[in-house]
Amino acid sequence: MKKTIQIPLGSQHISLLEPIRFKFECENEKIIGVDADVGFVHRGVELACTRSFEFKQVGYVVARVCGLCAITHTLSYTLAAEKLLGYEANDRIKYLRMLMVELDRIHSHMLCLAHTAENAGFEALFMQIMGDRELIMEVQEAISGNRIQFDYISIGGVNRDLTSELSALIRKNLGLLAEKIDTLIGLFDNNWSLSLRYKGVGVLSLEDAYTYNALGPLARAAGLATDVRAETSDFPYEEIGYKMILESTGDIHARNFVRLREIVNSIEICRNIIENLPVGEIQEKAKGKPNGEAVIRVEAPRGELFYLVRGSGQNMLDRVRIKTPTFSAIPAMMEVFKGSEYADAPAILASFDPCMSCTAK
Amino acid sequence: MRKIETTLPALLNEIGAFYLPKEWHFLSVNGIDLGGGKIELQWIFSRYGVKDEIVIYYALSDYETAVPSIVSLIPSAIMGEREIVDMFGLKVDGAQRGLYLDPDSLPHPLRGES
Amino acid sequence: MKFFSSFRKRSPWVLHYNAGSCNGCDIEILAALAPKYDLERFGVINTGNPKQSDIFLVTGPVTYRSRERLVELYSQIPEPKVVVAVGSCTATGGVFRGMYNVEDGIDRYIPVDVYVPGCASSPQLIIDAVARALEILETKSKEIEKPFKLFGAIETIHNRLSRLNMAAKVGQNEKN
Amino acid sequence: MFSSMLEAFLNLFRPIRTLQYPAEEIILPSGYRGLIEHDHEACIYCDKCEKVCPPGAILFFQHEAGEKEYRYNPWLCIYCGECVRACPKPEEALRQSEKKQLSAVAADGANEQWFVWEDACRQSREAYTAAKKSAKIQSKSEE
Amino acid sequence: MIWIWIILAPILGGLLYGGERVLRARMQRRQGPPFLQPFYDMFKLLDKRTLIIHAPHALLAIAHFFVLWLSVAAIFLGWNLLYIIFLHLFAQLLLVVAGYSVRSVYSHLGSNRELLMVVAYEPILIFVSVGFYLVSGSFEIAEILKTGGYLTQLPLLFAALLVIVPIKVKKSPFDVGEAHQEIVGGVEVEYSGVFYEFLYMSRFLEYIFIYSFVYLFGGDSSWAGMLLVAGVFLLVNLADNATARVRTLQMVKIVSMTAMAFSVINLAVVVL
Repeated sequence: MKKTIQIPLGSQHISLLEPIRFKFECENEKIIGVDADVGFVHRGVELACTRSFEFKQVGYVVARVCGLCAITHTLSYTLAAEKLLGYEANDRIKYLRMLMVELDRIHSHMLCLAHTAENAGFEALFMQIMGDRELIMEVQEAISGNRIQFDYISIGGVNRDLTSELSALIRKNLGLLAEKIDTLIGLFDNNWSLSLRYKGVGVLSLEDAYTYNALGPLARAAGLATDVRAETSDFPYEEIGYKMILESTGDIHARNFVRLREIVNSIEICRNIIENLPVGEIQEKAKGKPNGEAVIRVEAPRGELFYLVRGSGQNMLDRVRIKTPTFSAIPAMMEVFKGSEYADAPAILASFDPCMSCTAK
Repeated sequence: MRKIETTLPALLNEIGAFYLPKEWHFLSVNGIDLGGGKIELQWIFSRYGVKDEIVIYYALSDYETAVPSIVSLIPSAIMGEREIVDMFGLKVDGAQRGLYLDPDSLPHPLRGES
Repeated sequence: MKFFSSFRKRSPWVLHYNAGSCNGCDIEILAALAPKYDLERFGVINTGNPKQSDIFLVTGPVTYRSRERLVELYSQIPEPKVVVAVGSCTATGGVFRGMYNVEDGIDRYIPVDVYVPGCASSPQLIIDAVARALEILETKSKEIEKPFKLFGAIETIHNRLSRLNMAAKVGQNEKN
Repeated sequence: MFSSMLEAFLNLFRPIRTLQYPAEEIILPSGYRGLIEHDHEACIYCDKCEKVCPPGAILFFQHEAGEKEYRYNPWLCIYCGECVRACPKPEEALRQSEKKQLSAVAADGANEQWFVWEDACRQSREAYTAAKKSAKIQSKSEE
Repeated sequence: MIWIWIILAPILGGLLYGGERVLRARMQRRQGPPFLQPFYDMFKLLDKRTLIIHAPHALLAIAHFFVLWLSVAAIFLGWNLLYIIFLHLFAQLLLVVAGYSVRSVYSHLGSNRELLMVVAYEPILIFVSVGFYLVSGSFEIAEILKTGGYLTQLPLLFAALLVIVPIKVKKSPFDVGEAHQEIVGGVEVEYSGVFYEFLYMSRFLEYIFIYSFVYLFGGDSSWAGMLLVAGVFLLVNLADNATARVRTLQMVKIVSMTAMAFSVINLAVVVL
């Protein structure tokens, strides 16, 4: 008789937002082997970016690669295109772009925390975090005019300016949010049942993090000091109070904590941006056609986002290569599942904050 | 950004000599169709904790030549290799088709002529 | 019976499937279940189980790989059921219209009752759409509704309906 | 655990956060990116919006007499506002309102009908250019 | 008179369930469903087209519901507590068999977990009835309700009962059998339409079943019983709103370490 059972998870499952299919080879409920199918969301964006859309439209198309980190996709593409056009944005544009990216990071991290709580069977915490998240959604809606797909950044600048009422709203909501995050940190740290579910579960060791090239919060929770915000000079992150957040244990708890503390850091960054916003134009003319090859890395909420854009002086680009954070995190993810309980699988999966629509493009 | 030219047969040795897990972060395998049956393959690395240091190994190939797999050195490269198998219809040892594409979708969408 | 059908709109249970969207609409559906919009006040439960659902919320323009699941899930939902296509890419293909691995909207495969605009649809629009879907649900009969494509023959076993082969695989059913 | 139990108990006496949406309207922030509105009078029919629209939600149908007809699919639109930025007369000919489009039902033909429109618009365009060309050739030969 | 109550039992449980859903929503600061939502769900499920996996599977759900109803009726009629507990056990086993009878992994996992849950709470229920016997001298509910002072003599046993109430009403931290986010409802996963309704309504009966054990601790004073039920109801919902779901084996461990120890100590004290 066969000793193992196969438990599927996905492609449609209540604990999944996106279609991904896992086949867990289990002994009783202990996972001993994993097989994943990540290609459900493949749409063919990379080809369309070079065939159907002109380089000015591509920014709006790549935003639809992923709804959660839409702004970082547009930003990376825009930066790459601007590099090819030989244009550098002024400080105000840079600051406004950074503000949007950090707000996006806050909302994405909060969603991940909520989802992890939901998948650990803690419905009330899910409701609490989702309720608090609306504060940040309000801000984003007020700034960009839409709750999810912001379409805020375009080649040559940003589409909307920050008025004084908006700054007041941001200040108010960030203040409220900062208190809520403090209580959340206490809750995640002290709740008895959460520590049963999170501590020591789904561990990614530092050694594995190096071997499998883990990135983003996943790597930082394991103690691997990598953050594109510290490794790129496209944005002046140091001067607005960016700190690298590191944990060492590499379990779900550590990942949650990296996210929580990054939210705190991002709130501080946003406040600094609002206080020190330079004056200047928000939209400048970037003329010409993209020519050459440019490489851009941006820290998306889930880790490093990589764009390689090549153009040959025409309206259509030659190649747009999108390498998304979850795409690189999948080998590490598969490794972590082995040896854990099936009951923990949804929570572990949510704690990676996988973004399949990013992965499969 | 530093670009280093290499050839497919020498690739494993060069990357093996270059790659240190604790120093270099492997980003991705990338392919660019140059037209005329030629394809440029890139292996992209970045250095941990150093600003703007990206190293790209690149090699020219055609559609038929088998591409060596670097999974033995960098296990996470499997994703990138499977992707170029799907998108360009190349042959890579140990990487199978089917990460994104189904049997009845386009055979190799990112090739120049398709 | 008339008496019972009036309760359909008071207890719509929801199944959510992502057929290749960008996540935007999915997190908005999640936000609609959260305290600020709270779909549960209409009796909505996110069941995650097609056999116990009434409303099929689909997001995404249907990629090649997810179409079989879409059809399978659709045919597993017992009638009466309504399909809500959330977001522009679900309704018409949106920005993905014409891409090679995408099928330009879910109504190529299954009958859609409500098309929700927006990229991404806001919770407000989703609530509107659910309210609209409930009106349609109330008037529906219990007739079997079929997907348009990837659909095997209706079979009966011991005079009962069998849904085993309803969503036949691509190879068996020629793609039209 | 006990602090969150206390919190849950206290929540019973706090006001709820739910918006009563269908009963009460939600106030959208100003500048909400809603429906694209077109003004027939002000438009100069330069086709710029049609060219920049990423999903192709704006089409112009070419009548034989020469005038064009604006067609717009709100269920295809991604509300990015690029058309308004491209418009030479923004706020007059084309503007982004703060209204939300209502959902469509099957009878509205949100998708099916648009395939027909797309074809029709392309054909009308081709027929028009062909007619123009032949007219030109004709006038040339007449000379 | 008592027969009317027995017939009304599912409705009573439904009201309890509806009230709980509203209460839980308020604890999460949202509006929540209408109070009568469970009945709307019931009527809607009657109106759905039914899909059957196979006849015994459907039949077992109905049998589960009616046996459960029988055990609740037995409580109302004041029968022997041990009969009631075993009738209830029988009802649970019918459900477990139903779970194993289909070819769905989630359903099998649900059955596994259901069995482990039975292992966790069944001894406690028996200990509780033994406790009642030691104090009142009888297993008959009618007799038990004639004496009082259970709470002073069996405080730890009451605490043990408190631990297992969340298991029975499927509330976190012990809602492993249902475990919506992991196994999509476990044994319920393959049911639909009318047959799912029987499972849905049996949840109402479980409420009546377990809360009547709580009520028994009130003894001869019905007011004390009512108060206890209300208090436990609130407490269970508070705990539901403050905990995540633990794993199945953790649940068994926790229950055997706390509830089992409590009841053994309490019984030992009473006997000595």
